[in-house]
Amino acid sequence: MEFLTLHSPILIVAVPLLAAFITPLISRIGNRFRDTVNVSLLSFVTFLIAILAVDIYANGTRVYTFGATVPEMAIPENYMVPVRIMFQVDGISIFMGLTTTVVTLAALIYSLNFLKGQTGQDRFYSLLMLLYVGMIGLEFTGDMFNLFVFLEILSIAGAGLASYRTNLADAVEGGFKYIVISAVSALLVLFAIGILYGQYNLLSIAALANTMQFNMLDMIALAMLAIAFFMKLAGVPLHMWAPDTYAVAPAGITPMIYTSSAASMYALYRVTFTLYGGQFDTMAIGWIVIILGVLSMFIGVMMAIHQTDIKRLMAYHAISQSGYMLLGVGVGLAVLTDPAAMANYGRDAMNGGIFHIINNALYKGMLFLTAEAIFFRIGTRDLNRMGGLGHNMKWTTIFFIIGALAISGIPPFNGFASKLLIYESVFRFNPLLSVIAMFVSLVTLASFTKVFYSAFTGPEMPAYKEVREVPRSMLIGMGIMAACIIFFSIFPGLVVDTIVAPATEALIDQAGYINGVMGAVP
Amino acid sequence: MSVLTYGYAVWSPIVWLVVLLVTGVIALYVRSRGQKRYKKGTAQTDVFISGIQVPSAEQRHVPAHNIYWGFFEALKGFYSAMMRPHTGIINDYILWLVAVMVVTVLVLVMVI
Amino acid sequence: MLSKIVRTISNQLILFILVFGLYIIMHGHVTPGGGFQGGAVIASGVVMLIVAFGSSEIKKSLRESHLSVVESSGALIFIGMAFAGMGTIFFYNFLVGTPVFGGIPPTGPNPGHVWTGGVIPLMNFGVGLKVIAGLSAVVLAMALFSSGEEMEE
Amino acid sequence: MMQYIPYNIPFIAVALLVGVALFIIIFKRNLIKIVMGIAILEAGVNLFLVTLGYRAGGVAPIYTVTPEGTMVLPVPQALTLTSIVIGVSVIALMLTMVMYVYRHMGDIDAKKSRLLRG
Repeated sequence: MEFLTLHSPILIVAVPLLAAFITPLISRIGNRFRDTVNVSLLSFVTFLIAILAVDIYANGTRVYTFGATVPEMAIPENYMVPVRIMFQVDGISIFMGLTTTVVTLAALIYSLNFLKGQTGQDRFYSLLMLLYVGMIGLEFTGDMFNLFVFLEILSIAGAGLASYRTNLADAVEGGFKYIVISAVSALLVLFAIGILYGQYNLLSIAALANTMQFNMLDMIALAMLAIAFFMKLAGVPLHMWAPDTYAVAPAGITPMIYTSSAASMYALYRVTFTLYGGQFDTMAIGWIVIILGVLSMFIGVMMAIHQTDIKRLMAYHAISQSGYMLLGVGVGLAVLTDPAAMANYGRDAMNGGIFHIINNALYKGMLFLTAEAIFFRIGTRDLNRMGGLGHNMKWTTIFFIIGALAISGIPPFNGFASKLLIYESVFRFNPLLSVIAMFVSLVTLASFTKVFYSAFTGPEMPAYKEVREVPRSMLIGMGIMAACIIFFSIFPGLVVDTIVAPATEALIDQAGYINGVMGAVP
Repeated sequence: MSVLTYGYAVWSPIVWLVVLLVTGVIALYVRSRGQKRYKKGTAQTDVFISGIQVPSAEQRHVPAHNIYWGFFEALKGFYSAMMRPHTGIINDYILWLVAVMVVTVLVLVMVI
Repeated sequence: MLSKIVRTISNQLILFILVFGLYIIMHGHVTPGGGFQGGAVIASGVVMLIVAFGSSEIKKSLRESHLSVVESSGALIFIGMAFAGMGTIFFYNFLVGTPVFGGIPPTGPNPGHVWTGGVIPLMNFGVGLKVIAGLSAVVLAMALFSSGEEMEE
Repeated sequence: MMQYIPYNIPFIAVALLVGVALFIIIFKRNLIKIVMGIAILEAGVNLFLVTLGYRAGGVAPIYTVTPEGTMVLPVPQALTLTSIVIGVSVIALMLTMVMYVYRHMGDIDAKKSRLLRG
């Protein structure tokens, strides 16, 4: 147990990597065996991440250095700066890790039945595990270059998975768009890392933050990093790829690609708060984030209500919900250097924004899964051709209702809890923003009413009389997410106090992050 | 535990659910006082549209693109303006990326 | 398929390319090179064979399922080495000081010492296997694709 | 002033490469050309990284076998290698996708081969 706790940061990344590589070998024994191994390995990883979370909430930031004799020894003897590759896991990292793991577990279980009879299943599971590795690595890593490497891993795996159904023309197109924008934004990230490295000869985030001077070149690097991650998280006006890719990705992968966007959002926060935190006019950067967030919210939802493709509609909602997160955390960023405002509403706004990440990953993920369940049974994503599916797909309908109510911020679901936190605290920062946020929530409800009406209600269509409920593993996948949503809905106070507040604290506390690594310097 | 406190207010889902339950019980009670003339499986449950022939299931269901028709008609200008940048061409996506990045660099350099 | 001259020469050359690629892989820890570079050299040899003999001919001897196994085992060697250091820490170089690749390299100008590097040569070997199989599969799949055939599953 | 120009030639090359690459990616509609543009962009970024590690008169950074004197920085070279390896796989994946696009749509023009828009 002690061994597991000590090595959990790396085992969380290494075990899925192992699973990804043994999948092509063990699938020769049998598909059933491969599925069992994959699910049990991922369950083991879930167990590990729970151990790590408990440890971090009790003892604070964990540093794990590769190749050293002791994991905590980030800086070798006789050195002034960290030179080894390392993982640094703090409150926000583990928060994102929990989100990622829950979504991946649900997606993997959902895919088991979904993939029956398709070719190339081994590669699907390999890439799914690699996508998970990319996301977790991006969230755990403590140096800039590995940030780039894991970003590329998740991009390649995500693009490969998005165009998994190569027999469909639009799937290939969506995957191609995803890989092109990923490649360009990752190269921007690499360029920015080069700029930072050229100035400070450092790659570790903590050491860079410690020596950051914030001159002209640093500002250019900040703009590059921020916009590259902004593209990956699909915020308006760089959101156009998201509907294309989300709509065509196979089931289970859409929630994961969405979660990888959330991981990019984590990287954006990490860069603005930890790498550059407190050294610049946070009001200006905060307002940029707020404006982009409000634009994402508004344009995302207005485009969403217009769509007739069910997954494109949900993809635009994903963009609009990202806006809430940017708005909440942007308000926190704007008042970062003002302790009174921070205590008054800044912290609540950030709590809301961060709480919204996990809520949204859950209910948006579940909505994508229900959309894909419909596609699995009737073979179309076009809302115009749907109708009366609630007669035969009862569980899917129930899950859809839970997700739709949660995303629209209807009490008592978790979406309401996080949105209320955002409205309340943003109102004290600037009332207009809060009004826009409420309007967006209203339009969200309207567009999900449209989906619900045209897909599930109405008379039973003759064409869909034979449609049955989806297989059990798909229901279990959706059920995991629904159970998490209901848990989060009933105990919002518990969730905010135990996992969201430490995440906010970790973002605000730049000195704590630096000391986690640089504390060893005499 | 289930209570979320912040700023001005308190949000407790348990209290909300209890209130919902109480309201639901009252509503059910009121409903149960009503007349009970509804019989399943008789002609009572058939669709009736002023005596005209009932259309088939497909024609009774309003397709998605007709929902909120008035809303889209009123915002026609907005939507045609919105559709123009959503070209679906990969080059334009990168153009937006570069443009936004240049603007951000300019803003950062000017403001700070 | 190209002319007989090309086929004969590439038949002879592939041996040297293989030897050179393996040399680069196995000396990655003392000279410039390593798993990826050596693997790319060998994969370019495969490209030469594809050009000379045509993709449908090569498909008979290079099976996708075999390449997939080789690729996975290369990756497993790499990550297995990392896991083997787990007694101390992940990626710990546990072979230093042991008879297997455990020598300490001498300092000063010297031609290099192969028997050094700990787990690094072994990891290079794993990476090399993976790159050989991966890149060969990529180029073969592309060649087959452009001639209208499919790779067998 | 003049004596600094030789040292900056690589950076000028980087700027040119990145500019050309962005021009290609933005204005060329052929999907293969877009992939080529990304390859050029990658080359530019890699050149930038390697140049950062260059020290005038430096030797290869092999610790045990070099004579005394300045070494070039090894870290950017390691970064560049990693980036090249990643680049190969990205380009291979992109080309495969372009091939599939051509198979489905019969065209590799970004404007004519699109299905998803709006």
